[in-house]
Order: sequence, then structure tokens, then C-alpha cells
Amino acid sequence: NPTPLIFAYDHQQDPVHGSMGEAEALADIPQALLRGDTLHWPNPSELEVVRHYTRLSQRNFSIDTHFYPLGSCTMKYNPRIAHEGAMLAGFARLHPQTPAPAMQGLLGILWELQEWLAAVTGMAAVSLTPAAGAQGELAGVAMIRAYHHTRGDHQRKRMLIPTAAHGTNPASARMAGFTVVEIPNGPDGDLDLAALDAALGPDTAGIMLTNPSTLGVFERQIVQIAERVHGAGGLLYYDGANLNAILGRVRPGDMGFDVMHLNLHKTLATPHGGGGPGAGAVAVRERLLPFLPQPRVARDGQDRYRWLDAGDLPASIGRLSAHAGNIGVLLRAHAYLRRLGREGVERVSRYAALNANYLLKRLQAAGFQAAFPERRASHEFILSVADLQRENGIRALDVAKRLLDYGIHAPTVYFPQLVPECLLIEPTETESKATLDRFVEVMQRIRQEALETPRLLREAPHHLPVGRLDEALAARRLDVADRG
Amino acid sequence: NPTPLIFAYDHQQDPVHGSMGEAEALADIPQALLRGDTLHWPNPSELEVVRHYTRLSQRNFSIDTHFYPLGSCTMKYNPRIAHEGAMLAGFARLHPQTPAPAMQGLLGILWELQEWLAAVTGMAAVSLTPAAGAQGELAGVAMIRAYHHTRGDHQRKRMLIPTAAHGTNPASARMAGFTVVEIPNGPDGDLDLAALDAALGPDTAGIMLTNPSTLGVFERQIVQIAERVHGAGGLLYYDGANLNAILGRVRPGDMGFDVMHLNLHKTLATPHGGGGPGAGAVAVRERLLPFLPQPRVARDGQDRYRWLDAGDLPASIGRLSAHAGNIGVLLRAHAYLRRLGREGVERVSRYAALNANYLLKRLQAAGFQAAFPERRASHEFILSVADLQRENGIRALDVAKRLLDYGIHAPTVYFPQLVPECLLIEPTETESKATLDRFVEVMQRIRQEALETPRLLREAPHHLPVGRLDEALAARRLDVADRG
Amino acid sequence: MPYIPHGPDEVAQMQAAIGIADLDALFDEVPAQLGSHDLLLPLGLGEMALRREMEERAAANIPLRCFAGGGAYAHHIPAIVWEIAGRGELYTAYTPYQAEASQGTLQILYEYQSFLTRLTETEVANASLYDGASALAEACLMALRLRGEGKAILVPENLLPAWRQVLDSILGWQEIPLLGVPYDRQTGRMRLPEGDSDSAALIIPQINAFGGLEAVDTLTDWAHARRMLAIAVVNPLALAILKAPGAWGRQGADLVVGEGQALGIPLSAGGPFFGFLTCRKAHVRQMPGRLVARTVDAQEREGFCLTLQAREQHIRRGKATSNICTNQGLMVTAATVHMAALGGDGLRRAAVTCHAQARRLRDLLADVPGTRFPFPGPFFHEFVLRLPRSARAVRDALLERGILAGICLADWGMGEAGDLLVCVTELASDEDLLDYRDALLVTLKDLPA
Amino acid sequence: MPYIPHGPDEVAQMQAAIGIADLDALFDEVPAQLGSHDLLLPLGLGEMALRREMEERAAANIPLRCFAGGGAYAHHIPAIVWEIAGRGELYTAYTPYQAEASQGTLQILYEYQSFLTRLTETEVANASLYDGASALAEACLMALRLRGEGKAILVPENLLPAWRQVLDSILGWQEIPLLGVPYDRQTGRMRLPEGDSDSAALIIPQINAFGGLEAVDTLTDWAHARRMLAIAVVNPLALAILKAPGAWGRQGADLVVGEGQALGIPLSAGGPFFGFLTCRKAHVRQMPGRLVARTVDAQEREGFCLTLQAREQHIRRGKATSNICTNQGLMVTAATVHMAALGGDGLRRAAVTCHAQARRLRDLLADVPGTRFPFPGPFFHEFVLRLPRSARAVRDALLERGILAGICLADWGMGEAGDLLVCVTELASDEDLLDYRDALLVTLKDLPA
Repeated sequence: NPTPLIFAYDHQQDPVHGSMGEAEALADIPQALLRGDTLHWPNPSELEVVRHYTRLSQRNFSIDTHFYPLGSCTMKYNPRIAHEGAMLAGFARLHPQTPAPAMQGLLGILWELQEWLAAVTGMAAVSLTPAAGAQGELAGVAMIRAYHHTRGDHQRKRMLIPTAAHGTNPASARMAGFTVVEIPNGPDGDLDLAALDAALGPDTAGIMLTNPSTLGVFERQIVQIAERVHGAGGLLYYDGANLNAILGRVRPGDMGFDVMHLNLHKTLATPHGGGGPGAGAVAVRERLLPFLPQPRVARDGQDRYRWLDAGDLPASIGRLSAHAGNIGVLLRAHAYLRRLGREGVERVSRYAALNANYLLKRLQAAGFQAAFPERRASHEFILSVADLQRENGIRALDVAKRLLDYGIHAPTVYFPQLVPECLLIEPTETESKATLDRFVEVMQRIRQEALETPRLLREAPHHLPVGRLDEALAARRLDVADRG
Repeated sequence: NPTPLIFAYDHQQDPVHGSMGEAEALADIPQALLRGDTLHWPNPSELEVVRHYTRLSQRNFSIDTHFYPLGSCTMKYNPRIAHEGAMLAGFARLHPQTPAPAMQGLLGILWELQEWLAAVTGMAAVSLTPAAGAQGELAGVAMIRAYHHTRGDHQRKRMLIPTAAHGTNPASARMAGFTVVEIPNGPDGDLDLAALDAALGPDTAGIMLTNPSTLGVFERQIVQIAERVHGAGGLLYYDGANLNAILGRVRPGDMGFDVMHLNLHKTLATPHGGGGPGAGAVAVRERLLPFLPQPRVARDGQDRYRWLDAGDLPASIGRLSAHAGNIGVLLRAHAYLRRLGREGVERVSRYAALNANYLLKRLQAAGFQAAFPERRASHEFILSVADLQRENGIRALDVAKRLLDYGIHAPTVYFPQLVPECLLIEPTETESKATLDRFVEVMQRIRQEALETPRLLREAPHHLPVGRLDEALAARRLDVADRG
Repeated sequence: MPYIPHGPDEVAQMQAAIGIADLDALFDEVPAQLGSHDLLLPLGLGEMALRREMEERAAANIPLRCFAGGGAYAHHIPAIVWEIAGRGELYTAYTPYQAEASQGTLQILYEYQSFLTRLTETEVANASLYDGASALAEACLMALRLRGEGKAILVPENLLPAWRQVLDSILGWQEIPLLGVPYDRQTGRMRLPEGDSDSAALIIPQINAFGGLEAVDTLTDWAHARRMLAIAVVNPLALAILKAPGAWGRQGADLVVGEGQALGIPLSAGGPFFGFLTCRKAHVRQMPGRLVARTVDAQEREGFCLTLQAREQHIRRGKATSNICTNQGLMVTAATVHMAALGGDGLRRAAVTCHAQARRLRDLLADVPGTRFPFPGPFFHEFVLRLPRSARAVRDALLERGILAGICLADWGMGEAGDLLVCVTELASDEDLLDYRDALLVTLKDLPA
Repeated sequence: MPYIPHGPDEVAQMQAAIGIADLDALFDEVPAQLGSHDLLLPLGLGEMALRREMEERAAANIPLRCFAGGGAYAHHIPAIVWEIAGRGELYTAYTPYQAEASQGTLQILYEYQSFLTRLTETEVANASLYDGASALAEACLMALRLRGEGKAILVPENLLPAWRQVLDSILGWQEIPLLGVPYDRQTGRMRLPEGDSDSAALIIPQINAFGGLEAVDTLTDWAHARRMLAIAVVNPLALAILKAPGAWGRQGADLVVGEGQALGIPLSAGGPFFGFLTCRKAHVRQMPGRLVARTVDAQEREGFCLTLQAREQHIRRGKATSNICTNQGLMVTAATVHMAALGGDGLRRAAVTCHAQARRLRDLLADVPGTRFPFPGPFFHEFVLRLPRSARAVRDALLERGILAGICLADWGMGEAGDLLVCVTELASDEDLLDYRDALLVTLKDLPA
């Protein structure tokens, strides 16, 4: 029994349009600009709306209901107090054009968050405006572009990016006008330094890295990489997607990065909301400071805050969205940092690493193959089920779908693409040992099923509202809107 | 996979008690009064708490997720705006001992609610303090007692109550010191007037009625009943449980009742919360006004409000709870009335009756037996499946459990007790025709199943987290607390 | 039409199915003379206007830093508590009569019962009563059922007066004698009653109306020595550090009641709160209120259901243990989440902090000229401050400074005119305590003696 | 340790399983010189202290009756909207990559797409972009992919200036030429560009930065006649009464973008909001952002999944249609519930009320001496008021009276010093309008000319 669409709830009421009052109210607008009655729209009762969406919500896996070890996504607990605080009328009802003297409470928070993010990244300054990680990346590489252009280095058009990087890296570089040069990783997961050297040159704009890398290991040569890229006149961009692995322990600034973004909706526990919103604050070293996107917040004297915009920031790369970014997300991130404080922040990476390494060890003991068995896991790690595929055609996707049947969200699959049949597993620090132990137990059972009753996996999931969906048909039919 | 108990989540932390700080802080309390370390209590993480209770919540049927035609319970939509308003800090953080000048906002609302409830009941005055319907009944019959005692009528110790009445009626009468005399109903559902006449006498304190009665029909002789009971020196108590049937249309005061309660958590759409809290405001005619329970709210001059308590109300039957009753529920009821207004309130009973009568007609057409086929349904009606029981042993309980499998909450079963194998069905006004039509369709299918595959019903439910539970075992084992 | 979904076409179809021409026909069995009146209600408001009005009226209640207690306490409630309790599946469910469709509510109630029995060290807890005071009345009725009707109840005079008033009402209608147990004017604590009354039970409030702690072991043993039941009245948060009533004296208290508000329930001007009642298993059949038990289905899967319903009014009617039906379910849900959210460590830390901050304020106030503490002896988080001025005048003056300074005992008809009952919880920061002291200093200087 | 569950025993067991002696060993691959620094963060706060601090800081933002618009609008949001959007199952889910475990989010997105295509009368809507302005930048890039890179975009000078700045940034990095289309100084409305430029698209803002309505049919046909795409920029609430962009001119606009905030999203000082983008099916493969499609499983049960992912960065990497990954999912959820909660009638009523109240205020202000309206012509809910004093001075003076009077065009570098852009929504009651007028009268009298 599928849930009907909301459009099924339509109690035709007595007509609103065409009514005298409405016609009179709209009389001053030329008929040619008006809509007429072409809006095909339901009129559900409030109870129908509540019931419909409450029931739909129950068809989701989520952090609040399920273990969600989705690699590279840092699905940690999203504290409710942060939501409560951000929804206070004093924040939620603020118009963005409110003059600064009437929004000092908010500006003080944003200023502190800028300072704190600078502190945890080891950078000189921060702009909070990017709406998500990818927009932070775009802003970051745009700053690299602006830096080179300001110095007359217009020829620096090539951005180096590891093959294993997040897809947003090359996409962002291209949106900022760069061409992308891929650099391979070595068999131990670290970057191929020789390939790097070969790629470096006077056209090098910089390199985009995340560390720990998307391979779930810490790039041990980072200091040398920084030296070489800087030596060639390039800058280093840090993709903050994996910052949870080193939060409070290693600062990108200390590793030699010049510019970076943070995914506040990962590292700083703001919710992912079924796809967003995120917030992708960018942090830079001193030399990139003039280029930070606007607006930012400044403190004048004791506890008076104001916006910095185009007038104050003449070299800024500009504005990324109409207002100041995802303020509501920033409020949640601020609340999280305020709650954890110094000591709490330092614990994050320790326990994230503890959970990942524990899980890796136990899954290896259960017979699963690690992609980099000789390496320490960061906050996440990669398994490959290529052995199962060889043996009886079980793919990573089948394992993923079968996990859903056991009430566990699947890890990331088929990323990074260079490890065949891989599962990228990130438990995060907010999951308990008991949850990890249960995951191991389920994975063991699935491994056994893969060997004994592989069809159970290939046809999974069995216990969800729908079975495996036909994605090819979806793309072919392209039924992307109900037209009524 | 049953959900474990919360006690399973225990991460033993570094000891709190016995710690220096704690010992020092408690040093002024004699050891003999202290607990030591005998508290066996879990220490779950916040995520574990959220996940545990979020998942548990999904194991409930509720208005927000299911059609819930539970007779006599008026499971209508509970507007969310009322919840939002009642939880505002300006209400939620008010200490009950706040002096009245600092809580005028609240007192104004309570005063208005008193006025409005008097208006919809046709009574002279209202006290909002009873915490639920049953406490309202107790207060009501205690006022009848006080009235007779004040007049020296100490012999009026017998309370007349229809056999079909809610169980709270006799229980409340007894708690107020009365003995109960049961009065039967006639075959058409109306009260047996001859039996009433026979029971009336100088020891009659009064009669407790609900109208429409628990049989789902309007007591047509109510004016005569009132005359006879009043003639015998008794008073009439109106059980407000069924007020939704006549809200805004017929007032209990006009029917001759002297005192009544309202179930705000039914008629006025405050939520039932899995068992409560309710609010059971009592309303009285002028002659019972002095006896109303305290506190109440008075308006002095223009828009200045104050509490009335023992000093102001010397004849009051007294106090029912430590404070002023379930204020948070009263706020929600006030919001509901404010939202509906006069016109909206008048519509409630019309559409409640429309839904009930429509459903009755359609279910009769589907082959179900109405208990009172010749009568108009009120806001609810009774079916009997005695025919199915005779034919192949299917009981009302089996139909009820099978409905759960179809995602519909069961109607009330086996009440009123005088109709064999009965289902008491109350759709309420907030359900749509489409929902009612689906209910009919499901009931038809169940009827067919009862005839063709009765085992399907006898072993139902099949699709819920647990099957039919062994209640006898529960009472025998009496495992009512996990002792760890 | 707020909340009514019917469109005109649907109404027409439904009327046709019933065979009526208009909705008024649905009321054709109602005697004609009953149907007409003017409904004196204002016109309805849209949700937008309603929200604005509620916010304005909420804002018309002055925000105060709260130092009042007297049975209702300002505590921190974690954000998750009402987030969960407000979820539609819990907020809008009925009493769990259909067990299989109510496992969420039922398991929560079972966990609640488990928490409460562990906290009180007793064997059975019901699924809530209206509030602490009415729960005490129910406990007294239960004691009479156990010990013989017609006996009296011994009620200490340092019980919260509103609670005594509730006993006067509810027990009074059944003409049950209540015998007062006086308190020592020097300490505020109960004196042992003189003589051997033929009473069913002794009520022992730990904490008493003055915030003081009673010698509960002695009192419990005294009652038991006279074949009375000991009814403990306790603050559930305080039990994180105070001796559990199940361990009072040689046998433990028999019935334990209390106000549950301190466990995650907003003050809301006095309600909805919830009352709890716990006892030994031997007494369970005389217990009022709902009870949840763990059991199994036909496949031996564990589940929960209501049990011993034969005690209740919907089965036993006039012979039930109480008339209670609707209880305070949602409050119990919130309390359960609250107890879990705090955890054992958090609960204990909250209680210790209450006590420590109360001591700190008491120490600060000891330096205010002219004040004194009439009742020495141990306390939890509430104490009587005797002021050299009318407590009412001082309280009203402090209101102007945004402080609800406490409860005037004179408002309760107790103590002296200068007596203020002051409560301090973990919500009060050190700065709040200093502000209180300073505000009091200024006020006493300004107020005429 | 907030939010980390591990007890010491568990840590010890886990360390043993890994074979490490302490947690620092987990970082033994990190070069030694990187690990040490002082973390300059304050100490953590308990939840209680955090709540208090957030409330204090929220209260430090002055509550104002809002008459400012400029792309962010104060509307009524039904209570159910954020009640549902805040439910953990929606609030804490990730992007629905695992379709079978995300049918809730996916169906909501599909419904959202359906709502938006119906509202705009187009065929495809993506599942959101960051905000209206960045959505417009994406639409321009999409137009260039469709019409040939290297071409220019025609940008009207009466587009909201912040939006123009976003185009300058995002399109500027790719060195895409933006050609200005001037507006008529007498009406504030777009003039048809002169000459035939070789441009990819014309942007048509309906509503323009002055609140005015454009001759959208003419503009659309003009663009199409020159083989340009017409990019409509619309206010989704206004579309309840204004002509849908899919019906503009003879062929309809090709790409439609807008800021979705008016559909149930709190102002929150400017975000998170969401941008929408809709187009014809023929153009879908050049569309950026996620897309949800309806499909079936092996048993022909209907379900929903992400589709055409090959357009996206996680598959196509550097060749994707955009770098966007995380979008504004939760905002779209709220908007979907909002659109459902209002229903067709409610949406239309809200839009009509906005317009009616804006007209009412305009009529009231017409009587204020010295004011005038520089731009005649139709408007939706926003208009320019020309004051005989500095608009900034007037705005600041009205702040003192609890009114945010509008946006000073001078702050945008537009118009004259006295120009104030005033917006009125359904939130403004008649009394609010009178208060505005009265406050303005008093202020103009007090302010030096």
C-alpha cells in the first residue's frame, strides 16, 4: 500500500477566485499579468497534511532512528538544543536587512564562530557565507585564482587533484575557470610524489587535497607535498570533508594549507536534513585574507559588531548568495562548539578514530578485506568485497542493500572509485561500542549469507516499504513531476 | 527484534558519587538521611535516548498517523498551533505561586475560557480546575452533595445512573459518598422511564446522564427526565464525554442539567497524550455556583484578573489538586475555541454527526448490524457482530485486532456492555469522506474474511510489531517493573 | 472551516447516502425546544492571528528568575525531552487499550514504572495520577482499604497546605477523619504523635513544607509499631541523594507518593504535572490507576499491555479502586525521557547542585542584616528565611527587579509575616544568587520597617 | 563528554581489540611536528547554560514589525510546517542515495518538484539550489551550455543588486560577459535592449528590484525572437496570482528560477533559504542539482529514487553540470509541507492579502505630506516610497518605534536618498499599517529637513 501523493487530498471548497473580494483586490493589476485559474493544487485538511507527512517521515532511515555509517558524510548526532536555539524567534524572525545595531546578538555569535573556526583550523581568518561544502570549495579556488591574478600570474590555470578526490573538487575547480590535472595515489594510499613533481610547473595554480584522504588514511607526506607545491608557486586547498578525523588535534594551517572549507553539517554536527542545508565556511591564511567572500562580521571596540561588505572588502572575490549564507546552520554550529568547548572538541577526533579503527579490526577478523590493511584507519576506512564478487557475484551494492534489511544504513559504496567493490565506512564518535558490535555481527551474518544464500543479497532489501528500485526505468521514463 | 529497555544503555562513567565535590556538598545532611549508591540507573548517551524513544514512538498508532475511530473518545485532530502556544516560555515557565499581577496574560485566558465554556454549555459559571473528566465528575457530584447538605438534605444518598453509563460515573459517585442505583435503558436506547420513576424518592441525590447517551443516540425524553428528577428534589449531572455530538447546537443547561463536566481533551481537541493529561472543567447553574471547586479566576474592572480561592469561595467544595489544574491543557482548549470561534464551534457537531451517520449507513449496507437501526446516530454509533459470533465464533475483539492490520485503530469494543459483541465507532468531524470510505472498504473485507478465513481474524494482528498479547499471563506474572 | 475537511461536493454525496436534505436533519431526534440559542463566542481567528495573540498574552506574563518552590520547581529540561514527548505518535495517541498498536506508549510506561520503583525502592508503580496532592489522597484511600475503612489518617501539620486542602476535599466527602500531627516550632519538623490512635496510616513528608528533612526512619518505625501504614511523600529528584522510602526504618515505607513535576515537566503555572504512587506487590490489588506489565504473544515475542484492569472503573465501575480514567500519560512520557536523558549521573548531579546552590544562597543571605533562619536542621533545596519586614512587601519589591523571591508563608496561613520560603535549583547561577542577595539588601534598606 | 557515549571500560576493551595502549596511538601516522598546538576555544557549557546564553543572545536582536522585503519576506508559517520538518527522521537523514531507506524524503522531493512545476507551468524542477541568486547563476551557466559558451547574458539593471553581485562573482570567474539592460527611470521597469546582441539569454525579473511588475510577455517574445533563452526570476508566492512563467509570451520562459523562502522558510537573517530552478524536459540534461523520479521495484510497487545522476559531480566530476552536492533539502521539505498546509486556496489567499495590504498601506502613505511614489505601475507587495528626508534617517527613527520600515535604496546604491522600498505581507494587520503611517508622520515632523 504505497502512500498516495499529497495531490490526492483535494476537497474542492467554495471558490476563492473569481470571488468578488479577490477581483476587487487585484483590480489594479493588468489582466495580462494575472494567472487566472490555472493553478492545479490540492486543498488537504490540516490533519491530512500532518498524517501524510508524518507517515512519510517514518519511511526514512535517519541518525535519530538508525546507525548510519555513511563514509565521508560524518553522520554524527545532531544536538537538539542547537535546533531549539536556532529556531528562537529572536533569530528566526530577523530580516536580513535589519540594521546591525538591531541584530547585535546574532552578529556576536557569527563573529565568535569566525574566530573559533580560525582557531580549530589554524588559519588567519574565516568567511561563513558559503552555503555548503561545494560552494566553499568554489570560493576557495576562486580565492586562489584571485591571488594569482593579483600577482599577475594569469597563466596559473591548472589545478592538481588526486584521482580519489571527492567529485566536487574537480567540478569546483572547473567552475572557477581552472583545468584539472589528476594525480594518482600510490598503493599505500599516499599521493604519488613523482607524479606530483611531474605535474608541477609555472602553470600550477595549486592542489586540492583532503587529509585524511578519501582512502581513509592520513597522507603522511603532507609536509613534503606542501613544500613542493609552494615551491612551484602553487597554493594548497584543504577539502574539509574529513576534518572530523583530526578535529582539535591537527590543524590544516599547520600542515601547510593556504585555504580550506569546513563542512559544518558534518564536522560540527548540524543536521543534513535529507540533503541539506549545509554550511561551508572558508578559512584562509593571512595572504588570502583580502580575497575572502563577503559579507563577514567585524568587531569594533568592545562587543559592537557590524557587517563587512563590498565597501570594506575591495579585493573580495565577491558574494556567493543574496544574503549572508546559511545563518540558521551557523547558529547550530556555534551552539555545538559552545557546548563542547576546547576539551570536547579535542575528544571528537580521538573517539571518531577509536570507533573506526575498532570497527576495522573487528571486520577484518570477521573475514572482510581492508583496502589498506597495513594502514591506520582515520575516522573511516574502506573494505572491498571484490572477493565476494569473484566468488559468487555479490557486489558492494548487494551488501549495502542487505544491510538496510537489518535496520542499518548502508556505508558509501563505489567511492572512491579506484577501490573495486568498496564500502567506505564511517561510524563517527557518537556511536556506542554496542552499536558497532551489532554492526559487526550483522556484517558477519551478511557475509555468511553471501556465501550460502547469495540471492538473499541480490534481491535485497526485503523488509523495507519498497524493494530495489528500477533506476534505469526511472531515467528512461523521467517521471519527475506529477502533472495531475 | 524487540526494542531493548532503556536500561540496556549504560556506559559506566567515572564515578560521580563518592567524589570529593559531592561529599563536601552533602556534608550538612546526616548520613542516615542519604541514599548511598543504591540507585540502579542507566547512563545512555543523548543519541541513544533520542533513537530509543523515536523508534518506540513509531510503534504507536495515533491521530497523527492513523484513523482512530475509538468510540466515546472523540479522537479528533489536535491542532499543533495550540501546542506551540502552550509551550511558549511565557506560559511554560510560570511558577504557580507567581503573584497575579505578574501573570495577567495567563489569567485573562483562563477567565475567557471560563466564560466561553459557560456559553457553550448554557451554564452560569465554570471552574477549570478538574484534571480530567473523572475528576470533573467527582467535583460535580461533590457539589450535588454539598447542595443537599447545605439544605439539610443529608438523607439524599442515592445517585441514579443508567446501566450503560461510563464506568467513571458510578465510581465517582461512590468516591463522593453516594450509593449507586442503576436504571436500565429501554430497547430503543432511551431511558426506562418507569424504572426511573420507581427509583426516585426522598433519598435521591440526583441522576448522572450523558446525552447523547453511550448508546450513540440522543435521549429524546430528556426534558421529561429533568422534570421528574427535579420534581423529586434531585439534581441532574451531565457527563460531558459526548458533548462533541451537540457542541454549539444543544446546551446541557437548556436540557435541564444542573452541573456537568467537559472533557477538553475530547471536545476541545487537546491531545490525549497516550493516556492524558486531560482537563475536566465543571460548569454549573446558578444554584450550584457557590460550591464550585477552587481556584477560579475573576475579572476585577477592566482587564485585571485575580485568583479566587478559599477566602473568596467559602462554600466551595474545596481544592482538587495542589495548584490550579492542568493549565497547559486549558491553554490548548482556549486556543482551539479562539481559532474556531462561534461559527467553527457550531460546525463541529454538524460534521461529527454527518460523519457518524454516513458511516453507519454505509456499514449497514455492507451487512453490519446496527444496535439501534431505527435511530439516528449521534456522533458515534454501535454495531454488533453477534451474528458473526453465532455463525463462526468471530468476536468483536477479533474484528478490532484485524482492523489494526489494515492500519486503522480499532473502535471501542465491549462497551457499552449491554450490547453483545459491540463496536462503538466515533469517526469525529476532522476525518474526511475518503478516510471513511476506506474504513468501509476495510470493514467489508474483514467481514468477508470472517466468513471465509476466520482464523485470519482470530489470530490477528499479523502485521504489527507484536501479535496478540497474552494478557492472562501478564496478570499472573505481574512483571510490572524491570528490576535490573 | 478550520480542521473540517469536507468540501461541498462531499457533503452532498454524504447527505444523499444518509438520505437527508440538510445537516440539520441529523438532529431531528432532538426535541425542538432545545435547539436554539445564541452562542456567545467571539468570531474565530486565523492561525496567524491566533499565534500573535498567544505570543502577546504569553509576553504579558512577566519573566522572573524563580526562587519559589512549594511543590513546583524550576529545573532544566533537556531539549530532547519535549521534542520527543511532542512527537505526534506519542502526543496524539489515546490510552493504550489496543496493546499491539500501542507498544511505544506501553513500553515507555513500563520503563517509567521501572524507573520509579528503582528510585523509591519499592516494587510497583502505577502509570500516574493527576498530581502529587491527589495522589496522596488516593494513597490514603488505598491505606483505608488495606487497614479497614472507618479509621483515621494521621496528617502532619507541616505538610504543604494545598495538599492538606486536597485531602480535606477528597477524603472529606467520604467523611474520613484526618488527625493532625503537630510540628516542633523550633525545628519545623514533625513531632511523634502522642498516644496510640487507631489510625490506618501516618503520612511522612520528606521534604516538609518548610523545606526541612524529617527523621524518616524513626517515623516509619513508629507507624509500623502501631500497625499503621507509613505513607511517604517524596520529591523524586531529591531521591537521587536522599534515602529511598523503601529503605526507611526497619521495613520501609508502605506507600510512596509524590509530585513528579521535577522530572522534566514545565512549571506551566501549576499543571499539567503528574502524581506517582508506588507500593509493595502485596498491595497492588488495592492500587488505583493504570498498570503496565510485560508479557509475550503467541510466538513468545515480548510485548507490553495494561494489566489488572479489574481494579479500574471501566471494568469494576462503582467498586473500582478509584474513579480515575484519563491520567497524565504524556507527562509520564516526558518524565521517562527526562530520567533517561539525565541518566543516573545527571540526576544525581542535578540534585547535588540544587542542594549546593541552596546552601550557597543561604550562606549569602546569612550576611544580610536582620534576616535569620527560624528552622535549623538539614534541608534539600528549600529553606525558610525570616525577614525583618513583611515578606509580601519584600517579595513584591523583588518582583520589580525580575526576581520571584519565594513564597510568603503568610499566604499559606503559616509561620510569621516575615517568613519567606526560598527555593534554589540548579537553574540558578552564582550570579543569580548574588543578584538575589544584592536585591534583598537594597530592598530591605528601602522598605519601611 | 557531550555526545560521546564511551565509558572507560568500553574504551579499554576497544583499545585492546585494536592493540593500542592509548588513544594517541591512533594518530601514529601523523607526522610528529603537526600534532601540538593550543586550541583557542572557550571551555564547554552544559546544555542548561547554553540554552540560557542562546536565549539571551536571541533577545539581543530587537523584535521589529517587518516592512522590509528585497528578496526575503516575512510570512506566516503554519505551526505544522516546522513541527514536521523538525522530525528526526527528516531532520537527521542524509541525501537519499539509498532510495529504499529514504522513501520519505524522496516522495517529499517528488511532491516538491510537482508543486513547483505546477506553480511555474514548466515540466521539470530540480530538488533545490542554495538560494535564488545562486540559482540564477546556475541558470545562466545552463543557458550557456544550451546556447553556446562564450556568449553573453543580458542582465536587467533593476534586478536585485545582491543577485547581480552573485552573478558577477560566479559568472565572473569563468569570464562570462554580463550585459546590462537599463530600466526606465520613470517607471522602474525594464526597457527593451537596443540592437541585436549575440547573447545566450535574457533575465526577466518578475518582480523587479523596485517591487514593480514587468511586461513579461513582450520581454519573453523579444528574447525568443533573437534565439535567446528567457530566464524568468519569480516570487513563488506571487505566482499564486501572477501569470506562470511557463505561459509568458508565445512560448513561455525557458528557465525559471527564484528564491523559495516565501514558502514556509523563516527569515533567519537571510538563510538557509532555497533556490529553485525549473525548465522544459528537453533541457533537463543540462540542469544542475538533484532530481527525483518515480519508478517501480521488481514487484511493480511504486517508489522514488534520484535520477540522471550522471549530470552530477559525484559521477561526472569535472564535467558535471554544476559542483553542487549538498543542497537545501530540509528547506524544501518545509516548503512542501507549507504548500500543502496552505493548499491552493490558502496560497492564493495569502498572495491576495499581501497585495491588498500593500495597497492599503500605499494608500495610507499617500496622505503623508511630502511623500510620493516615484514608480507608478502595477506591483505585488512591495513599492518604492520617496521620502522628503533621508530614508536612512527615517528608517533608523522608526526602528526606535519597533518598526523595520523598509530598505533604503541608497544602501543598494540605487535610487535617491529618500527612497525606501516598502514591503507589506499578510502578517501586517490593519492596525500595523496605521501604526506605520502614524510613526512616519511623527518622524517626518521631528526630523530636520
